[in-house]
Amino acid sequence: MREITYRQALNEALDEELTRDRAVFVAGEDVAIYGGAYGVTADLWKKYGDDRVKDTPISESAIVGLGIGAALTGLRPVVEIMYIDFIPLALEQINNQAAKIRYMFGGKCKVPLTIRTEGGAGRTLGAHHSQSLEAWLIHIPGLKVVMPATPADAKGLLKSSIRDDNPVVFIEHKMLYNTKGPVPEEEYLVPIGRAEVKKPGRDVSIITYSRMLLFSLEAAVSLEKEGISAEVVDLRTLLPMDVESIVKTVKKTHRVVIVEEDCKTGGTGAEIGMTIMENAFDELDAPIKRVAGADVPMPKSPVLERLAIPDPERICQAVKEVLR
Amino acid sequence: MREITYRQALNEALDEELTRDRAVFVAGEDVAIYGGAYGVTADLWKKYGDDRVKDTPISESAIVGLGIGAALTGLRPVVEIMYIDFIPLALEQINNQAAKIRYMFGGKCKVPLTIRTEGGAGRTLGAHHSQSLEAWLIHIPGLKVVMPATPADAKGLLKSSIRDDNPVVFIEHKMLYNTKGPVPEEEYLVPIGRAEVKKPGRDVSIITYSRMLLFSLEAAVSLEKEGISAEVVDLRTLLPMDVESIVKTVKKTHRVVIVEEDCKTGGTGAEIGMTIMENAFDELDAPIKRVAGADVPMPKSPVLERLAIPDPERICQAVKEVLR
Amino acid sequence: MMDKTLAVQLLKQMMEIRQFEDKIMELLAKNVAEGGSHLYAGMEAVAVGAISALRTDDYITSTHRGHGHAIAKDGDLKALMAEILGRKTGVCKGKGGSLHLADVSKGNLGANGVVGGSIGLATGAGLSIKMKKTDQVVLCFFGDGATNQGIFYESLNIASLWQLPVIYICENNFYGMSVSVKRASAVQDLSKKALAFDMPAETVDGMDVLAVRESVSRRVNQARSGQGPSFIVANTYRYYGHSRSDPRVYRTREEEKFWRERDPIPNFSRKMIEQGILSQEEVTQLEEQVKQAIEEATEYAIDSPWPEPEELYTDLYA
Amino acid sequence: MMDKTLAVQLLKQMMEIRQFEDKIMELLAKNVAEGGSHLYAGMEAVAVGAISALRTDDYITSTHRGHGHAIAKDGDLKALMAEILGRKTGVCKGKGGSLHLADVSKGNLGANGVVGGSIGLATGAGLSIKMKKTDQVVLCFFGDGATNQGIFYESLNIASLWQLPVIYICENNFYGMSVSVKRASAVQDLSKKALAFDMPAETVDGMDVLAVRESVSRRVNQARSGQGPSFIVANTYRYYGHSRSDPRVYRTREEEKFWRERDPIPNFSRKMIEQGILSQEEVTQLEEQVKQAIEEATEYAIDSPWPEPEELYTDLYA
Ligand SMILES: Cc1ncc(C[n+]2csc(CCOP(=O)(O)OP(=O)(O)O)c2C)c(N)n1
Ligand SMILES: Cc1ncc(C[n+]2csc(CCOP(=O)(O)OP(=O)(O)O)c2C)c(N)n1
Ligand SMILES: [Mg+2]
Ligand SMILES: [Mg+2]
Repeated sequence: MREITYRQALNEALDEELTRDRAVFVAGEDVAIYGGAYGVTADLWKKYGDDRVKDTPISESAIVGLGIGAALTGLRPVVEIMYIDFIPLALEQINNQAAKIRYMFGGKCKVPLTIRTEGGAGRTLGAHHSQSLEAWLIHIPGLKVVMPATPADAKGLLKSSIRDDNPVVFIEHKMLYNTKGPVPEEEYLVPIGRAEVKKPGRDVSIITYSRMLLFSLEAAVSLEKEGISAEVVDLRTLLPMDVESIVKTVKKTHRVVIVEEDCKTGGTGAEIGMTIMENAFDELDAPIKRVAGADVPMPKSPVLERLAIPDPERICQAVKEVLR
Repeated sequence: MREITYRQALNEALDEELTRDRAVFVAGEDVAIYGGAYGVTADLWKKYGDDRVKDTPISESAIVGLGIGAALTGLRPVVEIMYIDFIPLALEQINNQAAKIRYMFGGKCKVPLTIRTEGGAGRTLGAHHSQSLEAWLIHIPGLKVVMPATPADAKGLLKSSIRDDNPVVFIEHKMLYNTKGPVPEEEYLVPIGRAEVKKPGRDVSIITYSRMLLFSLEAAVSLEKEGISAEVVDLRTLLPMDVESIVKTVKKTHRVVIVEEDCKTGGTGAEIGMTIMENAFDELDAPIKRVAGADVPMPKSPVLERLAIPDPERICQAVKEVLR
Repeated sequence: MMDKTLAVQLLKQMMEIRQFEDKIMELLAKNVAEGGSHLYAGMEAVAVGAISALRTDDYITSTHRGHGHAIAKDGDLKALMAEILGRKTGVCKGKGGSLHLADVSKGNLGANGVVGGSIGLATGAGLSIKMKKTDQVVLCFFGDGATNQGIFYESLNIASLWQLPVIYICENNFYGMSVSVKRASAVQDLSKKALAFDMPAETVDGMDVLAVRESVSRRVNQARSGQGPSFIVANTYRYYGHSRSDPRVYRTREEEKFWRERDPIPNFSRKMIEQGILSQEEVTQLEEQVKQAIEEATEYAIDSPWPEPEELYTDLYA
Repeated sequence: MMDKTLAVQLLKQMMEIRQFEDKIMELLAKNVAEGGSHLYAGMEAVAVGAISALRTDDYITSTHRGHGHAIAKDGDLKALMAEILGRKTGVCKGKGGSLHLADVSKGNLGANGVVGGSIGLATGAGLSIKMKKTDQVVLCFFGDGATNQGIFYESLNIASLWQLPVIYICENNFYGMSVSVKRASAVQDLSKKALAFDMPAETVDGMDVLAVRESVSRRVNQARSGQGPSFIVANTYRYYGHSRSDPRVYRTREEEKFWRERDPIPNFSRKMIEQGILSQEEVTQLEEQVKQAIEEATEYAIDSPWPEPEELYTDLYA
């Protein structure tokens, strides 16, 4: 199969959906002429014009508001918030409006809105451009939250998100844009809400998502050399969470390490862990471990930034600890 | 000891701190002439004037921004966000600025800001006036998050929050304002970061905070009649969490029910649960149970609203399940 | 001369709103209605005049004070009353309540518990219209207090920049809860806020239903014909306190009296009678008719069942 | 006639900023500096002219493009360079980086990674001054793009309402990243945005350090003497792309040339030489001196140690 980057895969998804459905449009800061801060919307403006690929002012709150209003009246907007760090500017609209409108209005309308954004550390951009804030979003009933790690998942899930009749926050990772992977030429979708075992194993389950999948797979390779067989589960969607897949892997290995990039306290890993607690406690042979981001704002210095997020070595350590 | 309401206790705390320290001031929507939507700032404007008790425009983002700027330059602002549902409007300022500035600036400044707000369901106000969003806030390193349940704790913790050199989000509960309890006449403080056992017990630990403390105590009384001795732990501060007290109660009872009003998925209970998992797994004789808010926007209808949050009966049920 | 059907329609809707609100006040006092309700009494001429300038396929967005807008946008009194009481038969199945009255099928994109919360949505609906090239328009209602919210400015900028068919109507009742415009806004003439976006703006007497209708009609025509958005400030007054417990210490009884004298309903009735368009009898009849309708709606609502427990979890995802 | 000390100070600071930014560009190309940096080259006259109108105890708030402001507000070149390289000796101990240069002790309340993120803080500092009755002022810098953010409007309203001593300076370089003011703002004359708040406003040539200084001085005096806030738009240009990888497709080479010809540094030097205030030799010497200082700062930064691993967890809580 051909290999393309995560960036290209996302770009193809947008391109295909713009072509397929006239109700789809893209709007956000620098998405048109510039092609997106990380190049995801490159060339779409040339192809579809100002009408369907719209540069907006720097007005995050109104950008999401626009998207909701357009979605409520028949379109399928794909709006971009350049960094997840700026999602709080739009969170009132996401939390109070996008996610709640359908329920509050008695199910008599829908909000088919996709909010693309990008998060994570790794480029030493400091505390305002390196956050992982997905934990806030999974705490908002009415939303779906998608966080793909591979080019193939990125494409298939973005297409599913755009076609979904609910508001979806689609979170990319800045360190994944240049990663490559096999992506089918033919049209396909990846369903929202399904985890995938990215590497089967027997001794321990590493449950993770987004960029931390790559570190987890690296760790699994090292562990294999030491005779430890780790199963690596990529959640792909955080809300709704794929409880079935989580329970399945726990029943298989009985030991769990959760790997997440966000700050540990109140992070996504807590919910994953409690999901196991509630659904498979008796299957656990050891306490679950979280390998998570440090509970600090992301420091600029590259030496501190590296320490602030998980790495394969710390994942290996945690695995060994749960195997003890 | 005299008994006063939670509202009065808060009012006294503000009054005393305004008198004690000229650097303290209060600002927010309707806090002056009106005395606060729930009456917490009643009469302070008359006593201290426009200069120290300030009505603001409806500009949540700028209100918090103002507070940060004033705190950074030597004052001790106490700003009010009328409902926690509007906290997202100010979350960029809270998350990116208030909580991170000190760290980003290498520790060379401080932000002694108190943000008072109010949350929770119970008045059938619908989805925009009934939320519990504390889980977002505990995921912000650099903040402290305080959520008192009794009048005495409310007063002592608000005074501590105002004197704290860090940004504190102080979350009141709309259903507690009229509740009464003993409050010392003399000056006292309640330290931030310390849980309190509000009722000792042997068989099971109910870990909770804010209004759910009242329901948990009610449940504990019923359970007592059935011969079940529940220990009820009131966290009081959610960030930093009092791990020691949590571990202590788990070591005592070996069974835990967490009671929280916020939506279950990604809620505060997940972090409490994982804290136990990581610090006292081997002490657990049964899986931890969460009794939490339903994963839906708060419905208006009183019959649905009651179902959407925990009640004493469901707490009793959960306790019996963990004791099985 | 004025069309009689129109006169009846305007007067009837204003009466409906007034009596609806008075009824809610009564139900609140009896604890039949629970929770809060921000009442529209006194401001009827704004919703009725403005929405009368619309086609049925046009959109509105509403506010925390949304009963009036909902009624004027062809709302069913029974379904609205039932919604406010949290009943299964409510327009939102009892899930929304007073703060979230909405009926997207009728072009009411919803009341909003967040001050300023619907201004972005309105702008998005405008974009939708522009992209679909229909000639609908959007009326976006909000209060004077909301003009201090960031999203208000962000939205007006975009609407003006993209020339979207949205009419922004500020219902200036001179207070945001207890805080007067004087204490909340650097400009007292709120129409000046549109200067920041080169958006046409005007101020209208919000107690005069025909004046509102005329002003909005003109702006609607402009928007429909591609001339972009506009900003209208309608000066008006709310008769009740902000909420039930509000002792209204922030305003004087004289000021209230001043505005009571400009009550949009008797004033419009009088005018219609003077002009010979309606007779006193017809007015009295209309009032009776409305009273009847409100009573029926109230009974309907009170007799309606509560939502089933299972409904807690329905209607969340499409 | 112009004071020579002042001329030297202004020219020297502008040179420092320019050379500092050129050096960062070089270090980025060599991957000695990691991450992004938004460079201030081209815009020197704004920071230098504006901040020269301040006392040392006055405050500024800065932006994502904050090197220039930090240098002009008495920043130490070594500590700033070290910060940008993420070293322990940096002004924020390597924790802030380019986007968060700050030195509260010198009145620099910090650069900000969030567009518009510091406008509220500046307003709060203004409130602080007013409450403490000192006669300090606050200069709040932000870009043209930031004037589309909600908090910009919310803050200006409050500042005008409460008459706070804050001067809001919009550095209008005609683009927010790739989006031109034409494509982002409904008004092209950004000073019009102050009309919404009855705030005095003016536009100044942001390539002319003396013009900026004069305009800001006047506004600072007003603010100091209790006459409240003002809004200044300084028209300027950034010479580099928004970030290193930016191919600048959104603007023409002709446009860039036009602005290069108005380069604030040679223009000011020329003027000073023409007026006999400085000699060509002195200018050349100054340039050399600055070059030396930048080299020293760079060396210092590169030779500086990284933060210790333990520092990850320090400085979080007071
Ligand atoms: C964002 C937000 N802040 C505060 C409130 C609380 N609140 C409800 S109505 C109101 C006053 C609104 O004033 P205005 O916009 O003038 O509308 P009016 O009530 O006068 O019709 C306030 C402060 C809210 N609902 N939303
Ligand atoms: C809230 C927010 N949105 C988007 C960005 C990404 N971003 C960084 S700089 C920039 C352009 C800012 O334009 P302007 O305010 O004109 O300042 P300039 O860069 O031109 O100096 C953008 C969009 C950001 N940092 N913050
Ligand atoms: Mg009002
Ligand atoms: Mg710019």
